Amino acid sequence: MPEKFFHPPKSLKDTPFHYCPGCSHSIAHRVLCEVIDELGIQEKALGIASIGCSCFLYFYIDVDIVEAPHGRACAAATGAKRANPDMVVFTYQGDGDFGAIGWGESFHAALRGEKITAIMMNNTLYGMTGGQASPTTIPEQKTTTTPFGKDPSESGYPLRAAEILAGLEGVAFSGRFALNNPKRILETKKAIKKAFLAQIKGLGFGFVEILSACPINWKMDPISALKRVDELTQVFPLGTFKDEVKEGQP
Amino acid sequence: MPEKFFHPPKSLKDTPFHYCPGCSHSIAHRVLCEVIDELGIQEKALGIASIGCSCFLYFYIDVDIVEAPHGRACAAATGAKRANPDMVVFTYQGDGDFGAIGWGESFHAALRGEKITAIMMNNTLYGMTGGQASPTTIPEQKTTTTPFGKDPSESGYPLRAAEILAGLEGVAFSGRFALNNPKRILETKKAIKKAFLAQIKGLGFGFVEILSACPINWKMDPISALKRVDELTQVFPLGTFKDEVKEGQP
Amino acid sequence: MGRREKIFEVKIREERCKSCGLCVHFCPKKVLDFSERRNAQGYRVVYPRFPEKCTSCGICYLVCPDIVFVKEGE
Amino acid sequence: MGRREKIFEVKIREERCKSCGLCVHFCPKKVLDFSERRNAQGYRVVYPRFPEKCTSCGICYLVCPDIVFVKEGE
Amino acid sequence: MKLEVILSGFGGQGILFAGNLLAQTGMVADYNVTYLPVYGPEMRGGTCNCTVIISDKEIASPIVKKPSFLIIMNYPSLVKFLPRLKHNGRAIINSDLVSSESVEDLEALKKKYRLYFVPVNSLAESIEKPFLANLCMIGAFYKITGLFSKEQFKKALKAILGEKKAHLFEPNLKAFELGAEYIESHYSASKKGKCKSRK
Amino acid sequence: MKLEVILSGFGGQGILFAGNLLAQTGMVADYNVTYLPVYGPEMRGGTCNCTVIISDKEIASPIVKKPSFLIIMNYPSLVKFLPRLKHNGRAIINSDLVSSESVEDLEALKKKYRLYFVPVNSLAESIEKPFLANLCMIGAFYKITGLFSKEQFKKALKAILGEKKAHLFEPNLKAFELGAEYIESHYSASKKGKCKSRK
Amino acid sequence: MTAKKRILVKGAEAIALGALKADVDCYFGYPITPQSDIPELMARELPKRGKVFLQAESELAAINMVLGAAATGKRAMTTSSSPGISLMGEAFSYIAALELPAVVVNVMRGGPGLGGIEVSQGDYFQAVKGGGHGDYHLLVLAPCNAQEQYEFTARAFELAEKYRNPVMVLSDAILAQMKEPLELKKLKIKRYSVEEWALTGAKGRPSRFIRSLFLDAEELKEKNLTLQKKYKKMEKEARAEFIIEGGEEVIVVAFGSMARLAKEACEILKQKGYAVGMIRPITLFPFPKKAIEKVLEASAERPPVFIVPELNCGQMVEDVKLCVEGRAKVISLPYPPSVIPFPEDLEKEIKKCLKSSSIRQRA
Amino acid sequence: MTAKKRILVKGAEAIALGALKADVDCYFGYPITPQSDIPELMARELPKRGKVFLQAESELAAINMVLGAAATGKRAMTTSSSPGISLMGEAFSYIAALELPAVVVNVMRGGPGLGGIEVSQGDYFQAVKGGGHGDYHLLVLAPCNAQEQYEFTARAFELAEKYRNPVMVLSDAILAQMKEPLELKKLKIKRYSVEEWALTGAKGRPSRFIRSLFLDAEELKEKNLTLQKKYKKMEKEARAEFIIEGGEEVIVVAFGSMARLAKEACEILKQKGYAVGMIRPITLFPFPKKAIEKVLEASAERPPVFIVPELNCGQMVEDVKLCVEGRAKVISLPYPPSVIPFPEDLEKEIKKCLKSSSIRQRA
Ligand SMILES: Cc1ncc(C[n+]2csc(CCOP(=O)(O)OP(=O)(O)O)c2C)c(N)n1
Ligand SMILES: Cc1ncc(C[n+]2csc(CCOP(=O)(O)OP(=O)(O)O)c2C)c(N)n1
Ligand code: SF4
Ligand code: SF4
Ligand code: SF4
Ligand code: SF4
Ligand code: SF4
Ligand code: SF4
Ligand SMILES: [Mg+2]
Ligand SMILES: [Mg+2]
Repeated sequence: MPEKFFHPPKSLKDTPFHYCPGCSHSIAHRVLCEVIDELGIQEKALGIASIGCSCFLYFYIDVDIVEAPHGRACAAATGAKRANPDMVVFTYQGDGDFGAIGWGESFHAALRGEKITAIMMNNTLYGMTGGQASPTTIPEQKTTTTPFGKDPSESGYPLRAAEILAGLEGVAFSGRFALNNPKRILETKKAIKKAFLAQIKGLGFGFVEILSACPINWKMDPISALKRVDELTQVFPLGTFKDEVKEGQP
Repeated sequence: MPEKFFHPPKSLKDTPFHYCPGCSHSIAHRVLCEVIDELGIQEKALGIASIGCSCFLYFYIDVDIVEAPHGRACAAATGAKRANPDMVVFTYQGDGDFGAIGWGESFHAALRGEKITAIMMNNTLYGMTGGQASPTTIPEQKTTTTPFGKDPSESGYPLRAAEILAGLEGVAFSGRFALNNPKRILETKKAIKKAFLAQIKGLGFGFVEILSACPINWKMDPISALKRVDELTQVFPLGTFKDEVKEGQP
Repeated sequence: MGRREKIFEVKIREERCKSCGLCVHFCPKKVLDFSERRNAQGYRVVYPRFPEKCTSCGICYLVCPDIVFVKEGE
Repeated sequence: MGRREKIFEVKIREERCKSCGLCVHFCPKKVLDFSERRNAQGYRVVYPRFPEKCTSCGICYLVCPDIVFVKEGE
Repeated sequence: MKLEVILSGFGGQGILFAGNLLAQTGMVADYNVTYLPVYGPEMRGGTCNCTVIISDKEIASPIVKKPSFLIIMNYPSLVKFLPRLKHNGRAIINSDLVSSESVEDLEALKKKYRLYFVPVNSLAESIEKPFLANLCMIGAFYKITGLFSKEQFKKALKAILGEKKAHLFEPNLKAFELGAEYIESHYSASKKGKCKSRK
Repeated sequence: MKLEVILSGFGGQGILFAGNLLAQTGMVADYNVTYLPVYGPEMRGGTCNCTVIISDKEIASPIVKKPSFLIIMNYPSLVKFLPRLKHNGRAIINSDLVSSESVEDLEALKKKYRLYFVPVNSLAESIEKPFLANLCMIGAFYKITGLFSKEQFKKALKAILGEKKAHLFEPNLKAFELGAEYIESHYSASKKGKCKSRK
Repeated sequence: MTAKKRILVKGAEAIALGALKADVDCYFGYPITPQSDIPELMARELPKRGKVFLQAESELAAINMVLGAAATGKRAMTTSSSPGISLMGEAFSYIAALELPAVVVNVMRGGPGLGGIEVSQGDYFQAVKGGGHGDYHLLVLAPCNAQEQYEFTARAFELAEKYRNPVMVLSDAILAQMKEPLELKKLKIKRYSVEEWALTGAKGRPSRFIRSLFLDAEELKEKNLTLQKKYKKMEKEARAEFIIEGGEEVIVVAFGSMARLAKEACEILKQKGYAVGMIRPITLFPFPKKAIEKVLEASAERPPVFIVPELNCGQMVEDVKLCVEGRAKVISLPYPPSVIPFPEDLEKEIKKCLKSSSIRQRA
Repeated sequence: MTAKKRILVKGAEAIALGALKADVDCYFGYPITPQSDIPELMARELPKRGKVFLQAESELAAINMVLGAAATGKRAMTTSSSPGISLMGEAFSYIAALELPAVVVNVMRGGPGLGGIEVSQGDYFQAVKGGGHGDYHLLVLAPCNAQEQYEFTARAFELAEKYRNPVMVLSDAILAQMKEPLELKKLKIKRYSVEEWALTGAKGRPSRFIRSLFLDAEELKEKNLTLQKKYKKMEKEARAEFIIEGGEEVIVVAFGSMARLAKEACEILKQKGYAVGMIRPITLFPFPKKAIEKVLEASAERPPVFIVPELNCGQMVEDVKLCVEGRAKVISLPYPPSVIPFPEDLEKEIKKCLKSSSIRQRA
């Protein structure tokens, strides 16, 4: 279908974003809302906001939203979806929220094949709290808690959530995408749509990991941050790792 | 080296086991102690007991042992090992402890490549609390909380811990073994040894998953339980999935 | 100037612009640039420096994190 | 009976036996069986029914969860 | 009326089942009842006991220091609980495992308590259901106390067995009757205490 | 002696740095000091203020309702904090962003307060360091209060810049001096209040 | 006694049956002794009714599943025992802050740490003062038999909806493992409309959100004031059983299992001629202050001694003291887990207290 | 004032420096505002000293890493803020039951739920009554400036070892984010021998184990009695700052940040002729009962009014009331998070209380 340029999605509120200049969160919000519009699910969607830079999700996205404690978005989504199989339930989480403190809940929701959609914004650190390392921090990356650069032999290699989840039977869609150029933005949108369709068609857990620029904590200007996203794909290859969603509309 | 039959390992206390007849826990204990003896690490070992049928680990194994809260053995082991790089730290956990409530801690210890050894006794359910389902419960298995048989489309497919952990860079040894015949007992012992060597040589996380018979909660006599372990290998294939430990003694 | 208006029909919601420069960077026709004007938040806002070059390709809309470029009605 | 004693030199620590039957099941020579005797815990303990057949292969030790079969000293 | 019963024996002797059944019967007979097992996390053997209270008033405490009735299935239980029995309390003792000779100071005890020695294992084995010794105990209890009617017992038994174990009803009843008959023929309890069963 | 200073302005105007530096200087001058930023989780712009207290006694509360000194970098800050200034309190106002004409009731205010209008942006731009307007403020503060000596300020500045930013020492000092000089030449404060700096 | 339709059930099962009676929509839980009978019964019954049973991977997950389901206006619950409840502190604070209705059952066992699986009342403080952070409260109900476990659990859903607040039913190992007759009474459990707030999809109305984050200090203060007002309002739910005739010299205050032991001890004391009464708090938060106040008012001249036996090291006694405010002697009678006193022992202890308290007592 | 070597640091940094001064062996933590400066400083400093800094995947993991390291006799600590602390309740209960020394810092922020990141004292109950299950206690220290945060954190290690018990330093967003001069005093922090119990490998001694599971009821009771005895012994650590000259009509009781605001309010009141004193509890558990007792004894005839301002909805006031036991009026002055009163406002409130309390006050 043709992209509706210059016409912000209906399900996106007109509130100015609180995000830093060049932050990928806001692009992801828009793209997510485009999918919500295209699937026509605004009236039966429930978003689970998580704790991280995107905790104000409800100020921007015009669907019902509840906040979950740090890391527990997938558990809350599980509860909501099980209680309301007809609703479309999604989480929007950071890499720290989804992959560090929340890994137990995220992974087990996927393992059980919960019919929910999870979006993980991977900026390789904890943005909201000021740039500490996260399990996705890459080797040698400097953060406030890896001041000498992350030493993988001390702190481990980065968590590759999309690949791991793709290996689980309960997962119907899993992939890693980015927003650092127009083409990738469009691909990300398609992926999010599939991750929703995985849920809507009752196939299983839908997961989209998005490499996300955090100029402020990377201490870069926004354009350099886009370039760093390219470099990140060395560690975090882009791609669809699992796709059980048949083409076509629900 | 030749097996010392009929001579229980030095590091095994002479206390009678509290386990049910035919339970694999006690064989695993013996084998573990044989490895401790062979590696000569009794005096620098620290065991982390977990919460499950094996919570009385310290009554049987003659090394220093501390009890960790349910699921947190790998975190406690991480703390102990980081504080004492010269000690040999291992956890002994059930599938519920390691893979359900503790998955976050277990996985992240492996991801960080903690130099510890973890043994997970997989009896596909919660033994101590009376036979409830665990993430390793296989499709159609009846437990007290899956009274109609586990429906994977509702409750997900079984967690394959050994394969998942094998995929992490921080893991130096990972495999799945069983104790339901003499040959496998010997293989399990070798695996445990490697998982310790992974630690001792500073290579990374050593993980051994052991398919473990629970006659009482499987509601079977011990011999039938052994046969069921064979069936389980359909879902949980045996094998070494990762081995970065060079042959030979430390 | 009819042509110019036709070509650059997009509204630039200056108050939302954060000077991140993504649109400037990605505009295939190099239509956009920073103006000297600052918005209430102190950011130098983007303006169509060469509006006539605009092909309405939509890329600026696509990449702008802050949804600055919109067409109204339609 | 000298031979028998020699062949089956292993001590059976009856008080630890739980009648699980693994040794009986795995003994390649079918040496072992349950006796009628019960231990303090009420389990029918294992005994060497055909001790002369024993090859000292060690499998009973290997599979017994409760470390019933031991040789002392040595 | 308030009867505090402690049932005690080895694991595997059906103590908890018997206690349950007793409580169920008491309830069917329209008493207030409590049943409190001593439970453990271990799924394994060992000793085992439970407390059943049957009363026509509200039951406050479900635990008792001095029970008025004991059902003793093995020797360790006798040692543990007999000293706690109330003055004039009654006890049924499994004479297959606790012969009256093995009881110290039997004569003195007989002055304080009413003791009933019933060979419940033998009785159960006589109908080739050795695991139903516990039901023989209940039968004896029935005869001794007359707290409930046989009909009430049957109703309770049926409820407890449920559909899945309905086929066990007859053997259970038979064992119950054996126990009752043993008391009838060996002790005169049934003649003293009238059956005070309630609907 | 107790001086409660609120510094306020846009994010990016170096308010927190200036507050920090003031506190550090106060400490070097052997006062008790507290520095309390108003912080947020957002890593982004917006208004910004902090409270610095300098006292020769123990400082209890680190927050003040009525400060005795204001450093005002923009108009919203003036509106927010001037009403809270203590009677006879002093304020340095960035006259580049807040012209004295734009202040309502200036004459009335002047009776209550001592106001110093300093074009700190222009001063800083005069040495091509527009981001050092905050240091001009500190220089003005120094001249007005005489709370510490220039040596003490230098020591504090050095400590705050650390090794990594040592190259910024000279420009910072220059800006400081410009601020001080502006007060010297436009206000007679320095003549009234003797320099009471401490070792 | 009239013949009623009664079934013999474990207290844990009574809890499950109470929840079913209240038409619980979803149960999320994780096994732990001595409460696993609850999830086990739920696993059998809920699917039959087309309702949700899900065993979570942990208590932390379970309580957050409850959060998610509750946000959609569904009746959701979880149950656990002491260590499992400790893992829920953060979520309790969130659920209370989000003002969601939820029902939680704690079948207390011996602590601290892994402790034991026998009876305890060691989590009183955690339940009423708050295991989580910040100023929030659970409404806490303390049943003392199977019937009450059934009824209070059902009622808990109503109260949770009424106040949009998590409600805890505080049971213990004895109450949950003991079997007693249960009358499956018809209960009128009111359903409060959730339409005003529940997140059911923004159909035919603007979208809404539920949050606990208020970076603006004023907003957070307002939030807290709103909550405090609600807790104040809850005070009218305070309830206690009152076994007092007037003129008592001793008032025993006890809840849950201990109340049953105490009741019997009081009976013995009465028979021995002591003027002893009893107050059994049924709500622990709000604490039934008025019950104690009533006694104090009626006996202003000669206030009784309050004796507070608990199956812990002395926790509820603080709330009793806070009510009494020095107007009468309050004596703590702590029974650390897990050795339970027999009523006779308790009776002796109470007498001992009376002597040592050197306050009035009958000859 | 004599010139001392002082550095200007955030309170959070003072905490980290205190821990370094005590030669902390390992730090495990997880970021959360407003305490992330602590792990950040530790990340820079510990590796240089050959000590352990590890960022855990969660607070739950962090506190259990502390448990593991502490079991080997090492000095281990974690720090967090309110919601993160709530996740540690179970482990606190375990560590206390296992009798391991450990240091935990809670930099309180506004709650409940996610709340806000500004100052609060809303976790008082959680800290002193117990966020976890069972009868256990943390020893809780309440510093009120950078110097104390430095010293108390260092001292916490000593106390933790002395009692083999977790010690909590209860800070808050103001104390941690404010900068003040800190004198890096030499501190004598005693190291208690851990040889008797630490799990360092069974070399030259029999192996040992540390557990909290006691299925035998008698054993569990014994364990609890041992712990209770220890908590009793801890009472001698009770400390308070005492700003009292005698004859006060009002005693303000406040801790932490609030104590600083209150101190200034008291100054104002004194200047206005009110006879007002102040008690600042320094240990919150054990609560400094004797300080209050002393005041009451000295003023038995005309007891003062106790006013308890807190940056929460009224928590510590309960402990004050439990000490006062009705012998004097106790007034709660709650300031729900996160709007802080200026000293002047507080002063007015205190005066208001005095009036409404209809107890004596000067003209
Ligand atoms: C229990 C708990 N621990 C820690 C925090 C503090 N915290 C808030 S957001 C966050 C991490 C956010 O990182 P991420 O999930 O990657 O999202 P981002 O901000 O990078 O988008 C943390 C640790 C919290 N609010 N609650
Ligand atoms: C926080 C907490 N939750 C639950 C429990 C109860 N519990 C004890 S052991 C156990 C599960 C044991 O299962 P597993 O780890 O598989 O070991 P197994 O007994 O099967 O060997 C549970 C749920 C507990 N002790 N603590
Ligand atoms: S801190 Fe990073 S992730 Fe957060 S809003 Fe700013 S740029 Fe985005
Ligand atoms: S319950 Fe199962 S795992 Fe536990 S001791 Fe018995 S057989 Fe072993
Ligand atoms: S529509 Fe295309 S050509 Fe026109 S300004 Fe935007 S990006 Fe440039
Ligand atoms: S991309 Fe948007 S926010 Fe960024 S400079 Fe362009 S218009 Fe402004
Ligand atoms: S040693 Fe071998 S042959 Fe002999 S009894 Fe044992 S298993 Fe049988
Ligand atoms: S294997 Fe061991 S425990 Fe089992 S029957 Fe044989 S001797 Fe007994
Ligand atoms: Mg992130
Ligand atoms: Mg298991």
